[in-house]
Amino acid sequence: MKPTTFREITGNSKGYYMLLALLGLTVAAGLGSAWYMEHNGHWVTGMNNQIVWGMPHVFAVFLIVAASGALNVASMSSVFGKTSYKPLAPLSGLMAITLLTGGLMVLVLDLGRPDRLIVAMTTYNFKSIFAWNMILYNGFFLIVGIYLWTMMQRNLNQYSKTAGFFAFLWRLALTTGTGSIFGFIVARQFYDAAIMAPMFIVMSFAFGLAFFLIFLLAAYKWTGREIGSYLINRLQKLLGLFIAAVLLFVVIFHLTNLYVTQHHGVEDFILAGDNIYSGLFWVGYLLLGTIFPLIICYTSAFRASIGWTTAAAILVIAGGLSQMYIIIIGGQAFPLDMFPGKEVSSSFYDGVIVTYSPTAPEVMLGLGGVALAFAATLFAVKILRFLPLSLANAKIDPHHSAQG
Amino acid sequence: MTLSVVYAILFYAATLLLVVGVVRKIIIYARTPAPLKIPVTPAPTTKAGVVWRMTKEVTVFQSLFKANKWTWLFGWMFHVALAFVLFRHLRYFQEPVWAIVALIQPIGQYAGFAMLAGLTGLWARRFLVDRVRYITSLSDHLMLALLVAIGLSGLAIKYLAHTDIVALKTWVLGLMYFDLQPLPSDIFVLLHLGLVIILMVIFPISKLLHVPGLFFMPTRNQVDNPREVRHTAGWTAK
Amino acid sequence: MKAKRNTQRFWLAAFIFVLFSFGVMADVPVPDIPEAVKGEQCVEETGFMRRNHMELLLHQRDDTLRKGIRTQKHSLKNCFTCHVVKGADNQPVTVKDSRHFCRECHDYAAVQVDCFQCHTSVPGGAKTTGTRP
Amino acid sequence: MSNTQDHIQDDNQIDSYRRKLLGGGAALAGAAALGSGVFFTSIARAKPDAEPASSEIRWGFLIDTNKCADNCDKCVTACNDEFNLTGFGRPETDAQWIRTVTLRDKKTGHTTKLPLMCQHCAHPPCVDVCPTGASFKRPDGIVLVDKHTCIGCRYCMIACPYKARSFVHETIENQKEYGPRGKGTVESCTLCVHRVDKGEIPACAEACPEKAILFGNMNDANSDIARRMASTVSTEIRGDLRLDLGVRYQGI
Repeated sequence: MKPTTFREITGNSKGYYMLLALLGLTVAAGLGSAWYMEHNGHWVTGMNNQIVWGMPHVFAVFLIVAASGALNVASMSSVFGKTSYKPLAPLSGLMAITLLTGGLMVLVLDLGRPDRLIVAMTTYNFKSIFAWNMILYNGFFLIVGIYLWTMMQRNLNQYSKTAGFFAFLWRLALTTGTGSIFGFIVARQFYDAAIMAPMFIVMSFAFGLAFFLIFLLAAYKWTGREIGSYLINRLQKLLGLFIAAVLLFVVIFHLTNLYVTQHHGVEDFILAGDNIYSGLFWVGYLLLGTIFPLIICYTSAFRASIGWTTAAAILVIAGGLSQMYIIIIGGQAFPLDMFPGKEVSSSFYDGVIVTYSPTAPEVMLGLGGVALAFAATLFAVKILRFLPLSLANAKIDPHHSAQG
Repeated sequence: MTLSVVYAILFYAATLLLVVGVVRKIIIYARTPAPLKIPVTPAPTTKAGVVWRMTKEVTVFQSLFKANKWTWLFGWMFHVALAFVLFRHLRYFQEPVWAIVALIQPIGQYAGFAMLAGLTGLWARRFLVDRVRYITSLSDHLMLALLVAIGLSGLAIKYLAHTDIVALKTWVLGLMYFDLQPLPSDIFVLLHLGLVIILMVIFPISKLLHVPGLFFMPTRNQVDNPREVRHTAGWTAK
Repeated sequence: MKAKRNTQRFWLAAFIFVLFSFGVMADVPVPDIPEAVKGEQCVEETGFMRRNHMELLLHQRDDTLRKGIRTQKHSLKNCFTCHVVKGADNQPVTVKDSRHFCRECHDYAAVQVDCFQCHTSVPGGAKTTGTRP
Repeated sequence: MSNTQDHIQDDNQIDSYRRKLLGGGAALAGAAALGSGVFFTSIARAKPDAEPASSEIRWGFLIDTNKCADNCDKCVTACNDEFNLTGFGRPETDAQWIRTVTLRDKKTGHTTKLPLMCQHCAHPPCVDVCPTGASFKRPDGIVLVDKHTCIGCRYCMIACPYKARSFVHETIENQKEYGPRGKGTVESCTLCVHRVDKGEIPACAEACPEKAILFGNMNDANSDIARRMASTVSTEIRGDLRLDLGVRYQGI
C-alpha cells in the first residue's frame, strides 16, 4: 500500500464556520454557567450535601472515559498491528486529547475553588486515587502529544509504534484510575466494587469509538472526501463488539450485587425502583444504548451505512450518559447504610432516598465540555494534517489493493 | 535616595530614547515606498480582508504557524505570556488600578514562567537547529539573554526575595507625577529595572523592531487588487 | 518639500511634549496605612514585614492548623487587631471597606487577599446573620 | 432516670450513673478515681501554645445514647452557636456539623436517638481520598479540613461513611475568629480543636444537659473516657469498616 496522504480540510465554507460558531457558543454558555455557579455558590445547582456530584461529573467522567477510548483506533494499528486503522490513528490521538480537555474543563470548573487549580496540580496526596488521576491525565496529554508528533513528523515515524504502545498502556492506567474513583469507595453500597475499573475500561472502548465515529463520518460526509464501505463496516463491527463487552460487564456487576444479600437494597433501587434510575437502566442504557445499536452494527440491512452507523454511535453515547448518571447520581441517591436493621431519620436526609433535580447551568457546563471537545477537533483538522485525503476501499483494504 | 535619582534619570532618558527611536523608525517605515504590489498569495482582495489577515498575523502568527510549528509554538507562547506579563505590570502605573488589570494580575504570575519556557525554546533553537545556528549572530543571543534575564530577575522578586511592592509602585508613580519617591534598593529590583532600561534603549536599534515593523510588511498589508486599482507608491506616485 | 519636513518635526515635538505631560505635576497617591492602635512596633521590623508578611502568615497558618501550635505572634488575627480601623459607628470595619488595614496596600498593589473568603476580618468576628438551620 | 437529676452537681450525676451501671462497689472505686474537679468543663491540662499536638493523645467522644432525650437538640444548637453555622433556609445545602439521628428498630419498634458528627477515624477515608491532602488528621487524632488547600472537589463527602461533611454552598460573612469557613470548601466537626487546645471541652459536650457526650483522651488509661470504655461495652458505627473511630456510642 502506498503511504496515506493527510491534508488539512479547507474549512472555509459557511457550514464549517456556522458549526464552529455553534460549538463556540455552547462552550461560551458552559463557561458562563460555570461563572454563575462559582459566583453564587453551588446552591444554585441541583447538587447539595447529599448529591455532592451531579451533572458536571456525569459529563466530565463520561468525556474522560471516552477520551482514553478514542485512542483505541490508534492502538489497534500501533499495538495490535491492524494496518487498516493506521490512517485513522492521528485523528484518534487528536480526539483523545480534545475529549480529555473537554472533560477536564467541566471537572475543574465545577470545583468549589477552581481558582486553586494550581494547588491541585502541585500538592499531591499519593494515597488518593484522585491525585493519581491528575498525574494520569497530565501524562496522557504528554504521551499522546508525543505519539501524535511521531506520527506527523516523517523522520520520527520509526518511533510511533513505541510511542503508541506507551500511550496504550497509559490509557489503560487512566481508565483504571477513573473507575477506581468509584471502585475504592467503601462507604457506599453501589460503589466499592473492584469490577468498576475493568468495566470503565470496556466502557471507554465503546464511548470513545462512538465519539470518534460521529466526527469521522460527519467530516468525510461534509468535506466530500471518500470513505469506503470496508472501513465503515469494520468500525461498525468493532463498535458492536465493544457494546457487547460493556453489556457483559454490566451483567456481571449487577449479578454480583444481586448475589450479595446486603446489596439487595441498592440493586432493587437501581433496577426495579420507582425512580429515574431504573428507567435510565432499562430504556436508556439497555434498549437505546445497547440493543438498538447492536442491531444496527450486526444487521446486514444497516451494513456500511454512514447514517445508521452515526445513529448507532449517538445511541451509544446516550446509553453511556445514562450509565454514568445511574452510577454517579444513583449511587449517591441511595442512603448510606449506617445502622443495619434500623429505620433512620434526621434533619440531614439520613435514611431517605434523596432527590436530585439538575439545573440548567450544570447541564450547560457539561454540554460546554462536549462542545469544546468537538470544536477543538474541528479546528485542529483545519490547521493540521489529521485527516487522510481518502479512505476509499482501495486505500484501506489490504486484499483490495492486492487484487488491484 | 541617590539610587532613586539615578534610576529616575535613567528611566526618563530611556523612555525618551525609546519613544523617539521607535517613532523615528515608524516614520521611516511609513515613508519607505512599496512600489510594487507584492502580497503573498493567497491574499485578500478587500481592505477588510487585509485587516483580518493582519489581525491573524498579530494575534496567532499565522504565517509562522504555516512555516515552522516548533518556532511558532515557542514564539507564540513567549509573546502571549509577555502580553499577560506586561498587562500585569500596568498596576504600577495606575492608581486606582483598573478592575481588569487586577483580575489578570494573578494569571500574569504564571505567564512569567510560560514566557521563560518560550524563550528557552527559542534560544535552544539557535543552538540545536543547524541552519538557524548558522545565521544566528551575537546580537540574537544578546536579545534572548536580556529577555531571559529580565524574566528571571522579575520572578526572583516574586518568588525568591520579595520587595516592598507598595514602595516600588510609589516610586514608579513618582516618575509619572514628577514627584520623586525612594526606590526600594533590593538587588533583584535594581537588576530588573536596570535590564529593562537597557532593553528600552536597545529596542529602537534592534530586531525587536519587528513589533512595529510587522504592520509595514508589503507582503502582508497589501490588498490583492492590482487589476482593479492602479497601485501608486513612492516614485510611482509622481 | 522643506515645509513638509518642518511640519513633521513640529508634530514630532508636539508628540513628545504630550507624552511627557501624561505625568501631571502632583503628589503621588500613596496608601493610607492605619497605625497600630497600641502605638507599638510591629512584631517584626517594618521593612521586613512589608516584604515578608505573607511568608510569616503562611508559616503560622500551617503550624497552627496542622500541628496545633497556637502562638499568636505571626497570626492573621494580630494584623487586623493591632491595625484595627473603626468606622463611623465606632465598630471595626470589615474587609469590605476599602479602609481596612489589609486592603489599603493590597488594593494599591492590585493583589488579592484570599484570607477573608474564609476568615473573619475584624477582631472577635462579625455579627451573626442568616437563620439557624 | 438521669433525666430527673439534671439539677444535681456534675460529679454526683456521674456517680449516680455509674452506680446504676456498675453496681455499688465499682462505683465507689470509680468515684474515688474521678476525684473532685470540674472535668466536664475542662480537661486535665491545657496544651502550652507553642507546643504541637501530641501523638500520645487520642481525643474522642463516648456518647451514651440512653441519656439522649427525645426532644433535646442542645448539642446541635451549641455547635451552631459556637461556629455561627447559620443557614439560608435551604436545608439541602445548609451545613450541619452535628445532627441528631433517630433510629427505629424495624422489628421491635424500639427507638434510639443519638448525636452524629465527624467520627474522627484513626483511618479516615476522607483523608485517604483527598487529592491535595487538605483533609488531614492531627497527631492527636482530630480530623480536619485545611481550607487553604481544599479545592472543593467533594470526593471526601463521597467517601465518608457517616455523611459527616458539608460543602459550603454560598458566601459566608459571619465567621468566628477561631472558625474560618468559606464558600467552595468542605467542612465538618473540628472536635472544637480551638477549645481543646486551650484545655476546654467541645461545645456540644459542654452543652449537653444529660452529660451524654463524654470528651477525653482515649489513650490515657486514667482518663474518664478510657475508664468508662474499659468498663462497659461501646460500639462504633459501621465498625465493619474497621476505621477505629474517635467517637464511640453506648446504647445502640
